[in-house]
Amino acid sequence: MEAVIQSRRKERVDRGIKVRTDGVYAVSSWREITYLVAPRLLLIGGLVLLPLMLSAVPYWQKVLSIICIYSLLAISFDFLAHFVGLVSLGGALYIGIGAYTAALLNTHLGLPPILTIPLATILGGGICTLLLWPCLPLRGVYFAIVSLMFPLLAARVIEALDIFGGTDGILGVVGLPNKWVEMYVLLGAVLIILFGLRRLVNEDVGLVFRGVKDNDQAVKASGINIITFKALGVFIASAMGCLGGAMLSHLYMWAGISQFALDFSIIPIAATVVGGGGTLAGPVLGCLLLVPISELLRDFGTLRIAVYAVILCAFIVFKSEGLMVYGSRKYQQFERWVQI
Amino acid sequence: MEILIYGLINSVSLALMALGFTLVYGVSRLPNFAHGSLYVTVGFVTWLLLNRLGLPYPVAMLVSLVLIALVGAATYQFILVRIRGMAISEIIASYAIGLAILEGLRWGGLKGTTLTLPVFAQGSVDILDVTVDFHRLLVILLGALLVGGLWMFVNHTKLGLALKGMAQDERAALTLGIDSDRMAVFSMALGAVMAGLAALVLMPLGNIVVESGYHVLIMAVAVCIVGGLGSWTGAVLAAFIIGFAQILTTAWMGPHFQVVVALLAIIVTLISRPSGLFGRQKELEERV
Amino acid sequence: MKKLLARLSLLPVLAACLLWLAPMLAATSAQAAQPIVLGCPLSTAFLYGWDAERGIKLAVSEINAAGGVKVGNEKRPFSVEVIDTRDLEPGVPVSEALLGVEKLLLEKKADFIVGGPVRSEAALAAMPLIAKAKKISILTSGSLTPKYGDTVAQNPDQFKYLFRISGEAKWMVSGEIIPCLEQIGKKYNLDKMAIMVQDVAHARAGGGIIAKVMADKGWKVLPLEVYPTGATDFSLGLSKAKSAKAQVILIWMDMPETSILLKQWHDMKIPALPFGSIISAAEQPSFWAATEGKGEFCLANVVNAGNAPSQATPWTMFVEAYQKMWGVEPEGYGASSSYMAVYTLKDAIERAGSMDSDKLVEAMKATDLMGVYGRVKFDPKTHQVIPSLDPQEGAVGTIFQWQAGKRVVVFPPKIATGEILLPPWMKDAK
Amino acid sequence: MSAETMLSLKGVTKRFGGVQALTEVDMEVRRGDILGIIGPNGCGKTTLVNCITGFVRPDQGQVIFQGRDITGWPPHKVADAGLTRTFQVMRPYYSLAAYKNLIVPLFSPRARRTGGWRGGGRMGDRNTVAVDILEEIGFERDSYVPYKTASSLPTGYLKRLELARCLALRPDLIICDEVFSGLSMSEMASMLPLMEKLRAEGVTLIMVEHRLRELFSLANRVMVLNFGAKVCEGNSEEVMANEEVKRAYFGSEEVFEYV
Repeated sequence: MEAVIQSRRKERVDRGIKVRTDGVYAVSSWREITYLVAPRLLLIGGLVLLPLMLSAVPYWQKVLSIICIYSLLAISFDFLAHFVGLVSLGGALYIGIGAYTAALLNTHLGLPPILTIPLATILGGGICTLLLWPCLPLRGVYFAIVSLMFPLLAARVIEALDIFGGTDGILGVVGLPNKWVEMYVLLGAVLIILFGLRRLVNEDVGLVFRGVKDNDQAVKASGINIITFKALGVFIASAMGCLGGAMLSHLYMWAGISQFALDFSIIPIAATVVGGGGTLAGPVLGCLLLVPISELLRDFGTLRIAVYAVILCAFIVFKSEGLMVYGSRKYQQFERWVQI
Repeated sequence: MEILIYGLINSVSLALMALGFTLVYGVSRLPNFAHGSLYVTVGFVTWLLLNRLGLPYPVAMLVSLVLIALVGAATYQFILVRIRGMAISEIIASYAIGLAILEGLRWGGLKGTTLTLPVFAQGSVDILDVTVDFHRLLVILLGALLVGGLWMFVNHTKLGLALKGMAQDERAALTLGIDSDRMAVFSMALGAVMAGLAALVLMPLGNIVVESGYHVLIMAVAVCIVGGLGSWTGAVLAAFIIGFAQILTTAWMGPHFQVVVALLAIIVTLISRPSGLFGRQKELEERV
Repeated sequence: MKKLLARLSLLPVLAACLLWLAPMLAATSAQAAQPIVLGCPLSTAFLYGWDAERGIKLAVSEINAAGGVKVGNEKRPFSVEVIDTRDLEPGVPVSEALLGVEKLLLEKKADFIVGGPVRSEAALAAMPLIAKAKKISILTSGSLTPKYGDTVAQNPDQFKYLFRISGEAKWMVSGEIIPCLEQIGKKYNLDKMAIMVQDVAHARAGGGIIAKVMADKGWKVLPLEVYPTGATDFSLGLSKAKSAKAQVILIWMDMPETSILLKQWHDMKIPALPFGSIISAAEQPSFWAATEGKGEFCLANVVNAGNAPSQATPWTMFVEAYQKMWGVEPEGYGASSSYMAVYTLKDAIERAGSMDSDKLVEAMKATDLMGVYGRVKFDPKTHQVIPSLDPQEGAVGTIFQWQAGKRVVVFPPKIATGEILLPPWMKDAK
Repeated sequence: MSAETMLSLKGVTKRFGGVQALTEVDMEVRRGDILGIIGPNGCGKTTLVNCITGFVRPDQGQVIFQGRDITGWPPHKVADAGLTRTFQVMRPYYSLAAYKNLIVPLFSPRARRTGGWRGGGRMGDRNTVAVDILEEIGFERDSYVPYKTASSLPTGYLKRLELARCLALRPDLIICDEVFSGLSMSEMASMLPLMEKLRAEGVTLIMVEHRLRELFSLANRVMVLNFGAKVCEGNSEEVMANEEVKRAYFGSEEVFEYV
């Protein structure tokens, strides 16, 4: 008996609690407060407690620091791509310049890490903005490809001119006192930047950024020079990347041209795509997933990158909107079949 | 004198590398970052067929080209078609596929420097006191043949015109009944075959190494940008410009600036004329 | 609602516990008599990586078969933990390699680090890490930079645990390459040389030193040709050398594209003898097949003997044992040095009678072991193996020439098994 | 050039490749004027607006605004000088709420200097100033309209939003590029008094329009463009009577006498 095909479709409806707590918050019951606060608390609590949970296995604490550095880069990529409209594939440029500035400040001027890291962040951000300044008027794919080329060029130039220790890099960078400092400085930076950016995006400045992304002609017509705002956006993003770079050079007491490597450009973008673009917290989740996976696969030897690439491809193709977006949708809505 | 000859060889090889990439981007606006890995795969598969199965050289070449066409079509059909339109995801997905293929080859036995393809013709000949081996002359010949063949195919066959129509304006082509997805699959397959042909012609000069995959990708991207994304004539011309520029820097400034030249070419072109020499994107966007 | 909230909030927690669980799995393998763990951070996808790995595994299998290492009174076997550091791959950050080293130290609880990160940049970067963990490390493959020994000499107490058993550039140039060049010069009265190096610090430095020294010895030396990593066209440099009538082409490149260079050299019939001071592509037995015989007459320097079949010392059954176990002759120069490193460790542990690092450092300093490529003794200041031309005195390097498909050792004279030949088209040109 | 001339164009020409968009256009606008610019489709009206506001650089000729030569200035400097424009194809920020759309212009250096339409932009919270401006051009304050996202607003409100964006900069001159097109009769009815109010406030207006009846009721001077050249200028009656204008608009029957 041929099944009768009832016409029905899946319908997505907002949860009751979401409607009550949406827009103008009418927060009246503890349940609603927990509903709103739970995901954020979970993220902060999870991140803060993670180092303690991992104290049993010190190696994974070092992996945690690398995760934080990658998430700094991922947030900066996501901020630039989703809120300022500039797709920059040049994460490695920020890491490289940040690492070199910190290492040079430390070895030549003998400044302690407490000074070199903030200095390298600001200085590195400035240098990256100056380097990318001529490419700001570019749009879309063109800016992406130029920014992909910059780190490769920087590495080749340092190698060809044999400056900053050439291919051997700079040795003798002072390390950080102990591993707890390393981790909590990085974790703190990630959290502060994450919620700072969330705030910034809704401030007036953030609206201008979103305006530049939505429709830069309209912003031009309202008397604002979009190049300066794009530069400001690039400065904020590259400063975050340089912070990551500076921390990396102090973590490993070394800075060299391989910090301009392609991996620093590709993995943050992959984390953003996996985690969910535009949500700022998504890329952090993406890094939390991708970097440990690549560490776990380390025992596979040469097959490691192949499997890693396949996982990445699967995420992009099947969950192209990203985990965070999928998660929040599931968190806020439920689906049911409806008879037509 | 040798600058002219080696410049020509270098330019033709760059054009060969870039043609496949331009074809795919021109037709379906899809930056195929897996181009380099297709190039290496063809070399490796041909080597396997030749040495393990003992097939004669031309048969091995043909089989590997057919195989790579299938691989190219399959990557589009099953993977890239689902994320058409999202620029970043396309780049990352195609790069991830390329990475998976390359590292898979490395795991599958393509290690070290032991593999190479036999040269088409042995020996060398002196032209005006510059010794050039036959195979390099063949490279120029085959390169010209390929570019000419592609031009003929695109301008004088029904399928080619459909591809060209898709390149100019996808929506208009759709209204005329050209199925864009089928065309894109075909263009990916053709692009893969182009990469394969480039591999078969250029590989015998050196050996089959995984790193050449990344090198080919960077060169292809460089040539396509300078020539204007999506325009074939632009890509060929840009290949010559970068080819000769590289040889000139090797002759005068010293070889280690060679790669720097290619990267600088990209950045300078993009800043001065973002659409490249023949590209059309920029003019359209500027008009308010 | 409650159920959903719980189930859903699992998502971010999943990532956290994934992290937490993983190490548990890795560290549960319990063993019988506590083995001594040798951590080997190597770039296993490259020649210098897998040949060192094979050398180490060969040595460990031999020692364990012979009952293991006598620590005090207890016999303990060796166990090998290899990590792929991918540090020879372009585009891979060195932090990847350092992460690998730390995985060995922290998770796999390695007692010794053998082989060391292969690229000189990564080896230097790993020094502070290994020193902080107070573990003895013997560098055996890949990096030749003299900076390694100098850094150990500069701050002996911090880096006292770091040793290197393979040769370093300074001696290789002054002690082996220059004398060999002079020998060729005298034999066939050649005095004009072109130099082609890879755009890497140790290659440029080595090339520069050789150019200066040979110029002082009356040779006419053409300016240095520096090629970027991955260059695939050398025709211009070769034709320049030909027009300048150079008789020897010194090649210092450790990238696979060197076989292209030799193919072009053969096709263009350049009347000059290719002398590979560092030419990793030509060290392998499979080089002959890769260049279809066009690589004949190319000289290649293998930092320590024993890699090419030679009668350097009575301990030559290494070549046969390697061939029996891996089915191919020893390839890169990392094979014999890694093999020796394991034996040196065994000897030091037995002499020190304990696993304590500081005692072991003293024992290592006093090592005097007759090895595969001559006598293994460490320089007390730089912890570098003491090189020499005579196998009885110290570690001997080897320069061999490809003749008719075979690698024939031609230098140093004490262990030479053949004469240096010139390519046929060079005789008439002279 | 009397002091109260707000804007004057001298011999402005622009060519896009083969297409001759504008040839030798001269124009003069006095303070407090409403100048209408009319012409058939594709006669270069929008190109003229683009040349004035710096979105496109004229090949020859000069654009002088309040005595300063602003030819070739970038659009944001032109807007900063007080010459604002609305877009023929509306360009709101679709993802932002209506009143948030005004935060961007209120953030510009000019708005900070002049304090926005009614002042208070400097010190006051920009959101209230934005809602005030919206209320003034017809968004009901207490309804939820100003708080809806721009993507969900009907065309009439979007057109007003464009106008509000210009007002936020306290402009001296506004160029309205086809503000009336696409509006229903009721929306038209509420827009006309708005324009009157602006003129009363001392803002000069240039209206590029197709709906001639409403334009003639507003504008005191009208200029006609055809194939990039200025056909004639004068008040609405003279323009209506002009033969050239009729031919340009309604076409003409060429009567051929057969000889």
